[in-house]
Amino acid sequence: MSSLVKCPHCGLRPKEEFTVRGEVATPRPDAGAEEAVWFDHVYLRDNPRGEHREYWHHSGGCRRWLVLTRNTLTHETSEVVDASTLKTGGAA
Amino acid sequence: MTSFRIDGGTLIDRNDVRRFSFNGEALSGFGGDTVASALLANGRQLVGRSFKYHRPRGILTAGAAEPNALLTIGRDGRRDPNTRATMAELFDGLEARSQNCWPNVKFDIGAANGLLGPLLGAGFYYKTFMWPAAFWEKFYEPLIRKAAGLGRASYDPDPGYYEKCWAHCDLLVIGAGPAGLAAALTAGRAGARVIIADEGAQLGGGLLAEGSPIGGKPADAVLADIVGELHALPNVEIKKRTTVFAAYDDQVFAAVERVQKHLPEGEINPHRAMERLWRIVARQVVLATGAEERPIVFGGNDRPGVMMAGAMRTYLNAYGVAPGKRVALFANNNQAYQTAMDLEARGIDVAAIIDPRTCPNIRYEGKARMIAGAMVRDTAGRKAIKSITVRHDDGRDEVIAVDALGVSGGYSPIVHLACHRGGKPVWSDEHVGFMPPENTDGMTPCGAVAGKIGIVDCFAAGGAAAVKALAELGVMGEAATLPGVTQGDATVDHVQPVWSVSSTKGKAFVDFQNDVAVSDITLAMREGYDHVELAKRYTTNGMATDQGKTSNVNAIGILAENKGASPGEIGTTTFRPFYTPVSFGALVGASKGMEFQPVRKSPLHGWAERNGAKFVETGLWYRSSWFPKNGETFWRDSVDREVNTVRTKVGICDVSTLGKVEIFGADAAEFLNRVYCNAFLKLPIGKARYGIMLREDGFVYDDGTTSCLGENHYFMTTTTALAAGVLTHLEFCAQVLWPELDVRLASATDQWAQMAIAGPKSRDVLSKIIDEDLSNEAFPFLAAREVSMFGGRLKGRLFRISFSGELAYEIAVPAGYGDSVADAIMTAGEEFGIAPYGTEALGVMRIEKGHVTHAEINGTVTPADLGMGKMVSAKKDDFIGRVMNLREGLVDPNRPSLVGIKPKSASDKFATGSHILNPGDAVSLANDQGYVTSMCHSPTLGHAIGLALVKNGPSRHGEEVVIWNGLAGTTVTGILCDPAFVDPENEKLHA
Amino acid sequence: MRDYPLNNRCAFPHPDASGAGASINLVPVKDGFVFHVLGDAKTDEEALKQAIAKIAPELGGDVRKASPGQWFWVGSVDVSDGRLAEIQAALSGQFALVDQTHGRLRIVLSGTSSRTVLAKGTMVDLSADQYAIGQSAMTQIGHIGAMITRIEDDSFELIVLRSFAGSLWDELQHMAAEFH
Amino acid sequence: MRYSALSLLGNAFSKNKNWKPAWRNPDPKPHYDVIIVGGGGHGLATAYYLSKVYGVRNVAVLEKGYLGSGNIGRNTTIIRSNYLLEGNNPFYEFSMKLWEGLEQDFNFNAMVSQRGVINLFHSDAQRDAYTRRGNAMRLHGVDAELLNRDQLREKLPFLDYENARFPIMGGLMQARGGTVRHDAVAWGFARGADQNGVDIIQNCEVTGIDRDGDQITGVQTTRGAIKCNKLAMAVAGSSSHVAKMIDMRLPIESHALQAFVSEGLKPFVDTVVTFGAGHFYVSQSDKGGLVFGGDIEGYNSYAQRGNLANVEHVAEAGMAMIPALSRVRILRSWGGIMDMSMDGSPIMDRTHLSNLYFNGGWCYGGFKATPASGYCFAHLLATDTPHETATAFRMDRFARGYLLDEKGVGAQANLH
Repeated sequence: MSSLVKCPHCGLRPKEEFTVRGEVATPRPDAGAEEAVWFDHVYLRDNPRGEHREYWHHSGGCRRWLVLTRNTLTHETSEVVDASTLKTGGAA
Repeated sequence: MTSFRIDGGTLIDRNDVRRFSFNGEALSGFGGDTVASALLANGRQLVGRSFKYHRPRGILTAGAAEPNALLTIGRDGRRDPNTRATMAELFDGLEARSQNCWPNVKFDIGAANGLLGPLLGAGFYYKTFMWPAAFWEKFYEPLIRKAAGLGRASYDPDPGYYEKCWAHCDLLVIGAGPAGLAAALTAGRAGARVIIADEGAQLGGGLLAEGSPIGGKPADAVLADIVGELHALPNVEIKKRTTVFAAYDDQVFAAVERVQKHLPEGEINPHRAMERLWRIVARQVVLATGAEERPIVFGGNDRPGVMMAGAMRTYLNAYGVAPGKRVALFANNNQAYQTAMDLEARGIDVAAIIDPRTCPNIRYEGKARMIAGAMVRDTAGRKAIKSITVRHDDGRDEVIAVDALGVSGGYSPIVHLACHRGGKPVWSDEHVGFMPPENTDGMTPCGAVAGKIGIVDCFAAGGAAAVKALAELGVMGEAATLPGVTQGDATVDHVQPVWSVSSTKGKAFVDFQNDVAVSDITLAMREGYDHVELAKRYTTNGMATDQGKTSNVNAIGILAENKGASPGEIGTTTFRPFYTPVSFGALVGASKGMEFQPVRKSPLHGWAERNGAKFVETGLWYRSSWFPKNGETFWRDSVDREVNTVRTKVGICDVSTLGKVEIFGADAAEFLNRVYCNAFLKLPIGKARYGIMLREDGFVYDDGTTSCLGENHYFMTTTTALAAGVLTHLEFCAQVLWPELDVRLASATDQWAQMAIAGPKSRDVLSKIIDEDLSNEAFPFLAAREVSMFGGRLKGRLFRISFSGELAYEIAVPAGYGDSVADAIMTAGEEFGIAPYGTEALGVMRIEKGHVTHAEINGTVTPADLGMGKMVSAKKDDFIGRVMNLREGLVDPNRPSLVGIKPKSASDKFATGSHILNPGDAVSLANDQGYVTSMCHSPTLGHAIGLALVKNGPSRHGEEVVIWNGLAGTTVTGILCDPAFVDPENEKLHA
Repeated sequence: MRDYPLNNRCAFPHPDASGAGASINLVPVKDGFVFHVLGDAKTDEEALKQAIAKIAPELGGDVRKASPGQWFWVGSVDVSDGRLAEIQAALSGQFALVDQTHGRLRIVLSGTSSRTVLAKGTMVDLSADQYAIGQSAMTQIGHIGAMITRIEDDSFELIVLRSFAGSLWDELQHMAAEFH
Repeated sequence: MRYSALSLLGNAFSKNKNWKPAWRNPDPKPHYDVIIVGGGGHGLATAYYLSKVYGVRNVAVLEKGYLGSGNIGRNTTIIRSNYLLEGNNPFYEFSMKLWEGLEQDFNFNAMVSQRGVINLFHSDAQRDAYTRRGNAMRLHGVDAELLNRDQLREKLPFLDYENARFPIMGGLMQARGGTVRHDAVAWGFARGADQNGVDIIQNCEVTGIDRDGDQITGVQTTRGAIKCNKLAMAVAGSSSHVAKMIDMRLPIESHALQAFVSEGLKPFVDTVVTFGAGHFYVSQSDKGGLVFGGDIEGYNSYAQRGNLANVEHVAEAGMAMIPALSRVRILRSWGGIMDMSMDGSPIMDRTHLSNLYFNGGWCYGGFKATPASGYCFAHLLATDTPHETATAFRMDRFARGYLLDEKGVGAQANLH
């Protein structure tokens, strides 16, 4: 789904309305975590060929951060959720 | 020149005579003609010259695949180079010219290249032009480049208007031939939202060229019935002259509609688009793009007069144009026999039908000689075909005089759109062609693109495809019944692949436009470029403007034949967008010139204009940069005066473009404390604080002030440049990192007109319009709160902050009142000598004060680099960027850090972007000490000053350095110093 | 200076030229209010409508969803600073209310070609069966962000940031010109 | 067979029947001193210099498709050395010097065309940034010139100076920058390496990496297992994919970048020009097509294709710069996969495994770097020390905080 994104709040919208940030990295480490853990979080990526979870911001619409599960080979998106659900586990 | 126009022609209107010129010669045609049909009707078969050898070329096709007949149409800003004559509709006054020939198409000096043929084989340039080395640049390359290209583009601006649209449908039918029409009718009757698009000026595709009745009715009447019904269905949108040129992810299809390209200049509506880009979102697609008839590769197969057999039929039946007086056909399939019958029916002499098949299974009752098991080996003639040489199955050659040859080497399904999303076409021995990929999710190929031949089969296939596509949408449909073909439909028979004729003597072309001959492909193989992609890249086969529509499959066949493999094993090169070339104009739409990007205007824009501002683009904004007065003509005169006015009296500056964010919520303070590197938890109500925001990688992102306006209510300002970025970053923090915090963000940039009032008299001015006590005690430095103005008639927000270093305030009022309030401040300040100042003066004053902007905050600096290391909280256990900011490379004492810099001699000047060297050091990157980030002339100090990032900068105040500007060829001796040139003790701020 | 004349200046380049055509009509909305209401992500629209009905029934309950927990509340009457403060206070806690009357401007585009004109800018499918009267979408018209609300069959209200209003106005004029 | 005008003439007389393959097509041997994974520009260049300069000839280049099927064949062919940072600039200048002697060196005309590269600027801030950059270039002896509007007008009269949303103020020119026929670079290096004994093995995909502790012993491929003393990765675009075979995560994301070519035109644009108020760069090929490109698509992708939004975006920027493009037609777009690193600069280093060497993360800049990348990687492979111009491309620079961030946008791959 790289031409259109089905925003869970706004429905089908064109890529032009979104800003992509990139891979959903490891969760933001705790304040006290080692520098190496932070380095991993800030810099290292799985960057897989296939299913990929990534942040898209609906900057031209509802301004919510979304997480897309999208295939980097086929560009098919299997899931779009509000990014806040990553942490809360519930609906946004 | 004799006329080749004969009777009939379903597309032309003989009452509508249209005059046009070809290479300056006045000719005429009819409404409905293409330029190609009109040229043929006038007996003009020689229309252009080929790319490399400048061989004479004629019209090969009647459609989008045309490789030869590329003309330049129109003049000045309306000049279209490389236009396919077969697609360009004739209009009155059209001007067409041949390309790539000098002095003219009939006598072209460049044709001498043909004599060098053996030297100019595939890849010849890779092997030569290397000696002597200097000759390449000076001699060989200019020569090659001069020869490059086909048409000449205009440098004049295009007066046309263009636009882009979105469209939505349940079913997109691509192609309005028999299959597409049946599909559209089926889906239309079922009530689905249908878009049917076709590149032609009229719907019909193959039906337009059909000379025989269908189900007892003339083909054009059948077509008229179908089109009539489609027009009557409100849920069917018909797009003629619309080429669907690319398929993108998620069923988004790009199409270009040639809205007014077929109109003479006088009839063009300037408010309507010349071309319109359609972005079609389709739930399901029926692909009915048809098939391309393939040429056969034999000696002299490029001679004018050699034409596709199907194209001949189109010219004959749709345009009433005879392809010649005495025609031969060379075909390995049965379709061409239909052409022969149609030619004969119109009294055109068909000399022979040469068929490589030994016993073609064909019901042909015409007069022409059928020569089975034979091939056309070569052709003769200079600028037009005079004869063909036929090699019989017994090895005997026979010369037959003809003035036209129709060729058909089988059919290549037009699978492009099915392959744009990565699908690979599949070879079919049965169809002798590459078929659409098996898995075309959401797209149903039907008709000729799926290997069907004949109108009746295509009608049926289209209906069935639509039923299938509708079922995917949960809609029941019934395939539209259309008339069957009762007579004249040539029976379908096997196609015998003929990739190239082996006994050929003359140059046999595979790719007409790029002049790729069989010998080039075999040479590429000999040299190891035998992969289909390497062969393409080495020979340039398929890389011309037609992208190999008529050449690719033959090239693959030749590769296969020579490798002893099947074409399927060789595979195709990748089908990539666009199907046919698309103008920049269509893709740009209205976003051109001053409308390239929208303009953002401050609410004080009008006020600034009235005060004579000069504006400068800052991102999308226009900001006032200075305000010339009293005949000031040099910008510095104005800027110096503005600075002096602020430093000694008072000035007013529009700062509305700063990003502004309202922050609410029970956890707003905690949130701010985490996004800024300095402490924010205890900011009292009514106070503003300067803050630095880091990125998670520890470098400075942006700076600004945030004020606490009430319990759980903050107001943040960001820099103009990063307003959008900061808001997005804050949203990321609030929504992704800490959704558990109660924090709500609202952009308020546009709500407020915000003005900086700066200078020793600023309090006096503001006191005249603000109802409240502004004394230092009542409203000290960094106070921030809502204030009543004009006797309670207006509320605003007042902040005592200063970028200039003077006693200063920023006042924000609802945007609509900005204009009036700015006027009021000007009036109030008149007695104090107030003047508006712009971003230039603002910049000078911040440099004088040593304040940083994005000239210094360039994404690679830490707070410590900017002399603000102490602001980074050591107490907070978490904020964005805390840990990465501590990395070895970010605390390296050798990092370039902020210093002031001034010339040793007050009269010396230097430029931003100059580098710093130690005196006596050699000029080298290794000796680079840093660079000047900002500079200005300081009217306060009377000489140039600057800020710089210099290794160990802060410990080097007073040191002499070299300010090196190699670009300008200047060196200036400078002295490093404290970056605060003016009022380092901050006395003015607190006054 | 207390009596200095204060005018609320319109941001549209030609506020009085309606750009009327046979099938298209473009009119700026000069009066009324736009409030940006911020609840938390879990607040629902019903709660907001009830709160409005209770606190400020005179302003009408025309709320348009911008985002989860966020709405634009619009109306055609002018609201004084004092009244605004009262409403803010009454809503406080559950809802934060930001006055955007000056920051976000309204334009009404109407006429039989209005949907065709908007299709030149937005991807949102505005056909009648997909986009009912009262429905809103935050979207982009060309390069400019805007909220589109269908107010009648052939009539749409657009809300646009003030700084972009001039550009959007000009773009709509261009897009509509062929219908004049 | 040495290529020359004479050989061309001789062969013309024999109807071009006697040309020999440009390279062999060998089966893999059981063991090599060095296996280079990736038969693109960088891998082939590495093999060429390894065999030519460092005398290491028992080398195989493994390519999963046909040679040059990666980014070497799908870029906009621009070469330049107009870099800002001390860690980058000498490397790219080294590359430029290699380009300048390349054809004589490998006896293959790759049509290196030093027609100049001009970066336009539209604001004081951009001018200042280019002044800094131009001076950094000059400090290293690289040619750079700051052109004002009038000088620019003389060179590029067809740019939009009159009706532009973002008026052009001037440009930074590197006269030695230019273009090269991209495919020919791969072919030239392949032919050169082959002549030095390197085995170039096409249609040979690496499917696994064999290791013994922290030692690589060889690779599994679609053409069987092959052993090696040293393994070198030059698979930009697929770096993470290959690294995953040894559970290595990289500071890299893969992104698709579209490039475009117009229909062939008579000479129209003579230099390489880049727009400063949007992402667009254009040059004209020796065949007459305008070759141009813009930004990456923005999302991770291994599909070699892009989407319409970016096509429009690129076209808009192009026409903002050159209004006369309106009636020029775009012929074709294609897509390459870029290794977008977290600071926008490449990585060329040894790895945590003692005989595995990594070369990747080239972002948009891989093509122009091809010769130097090959040379320096060969140096690293042969000597186990970085080449003097490539000392900053260390793997650990991210962890240590010595970043090479020319754009200053930080750890977000798609912004570089």
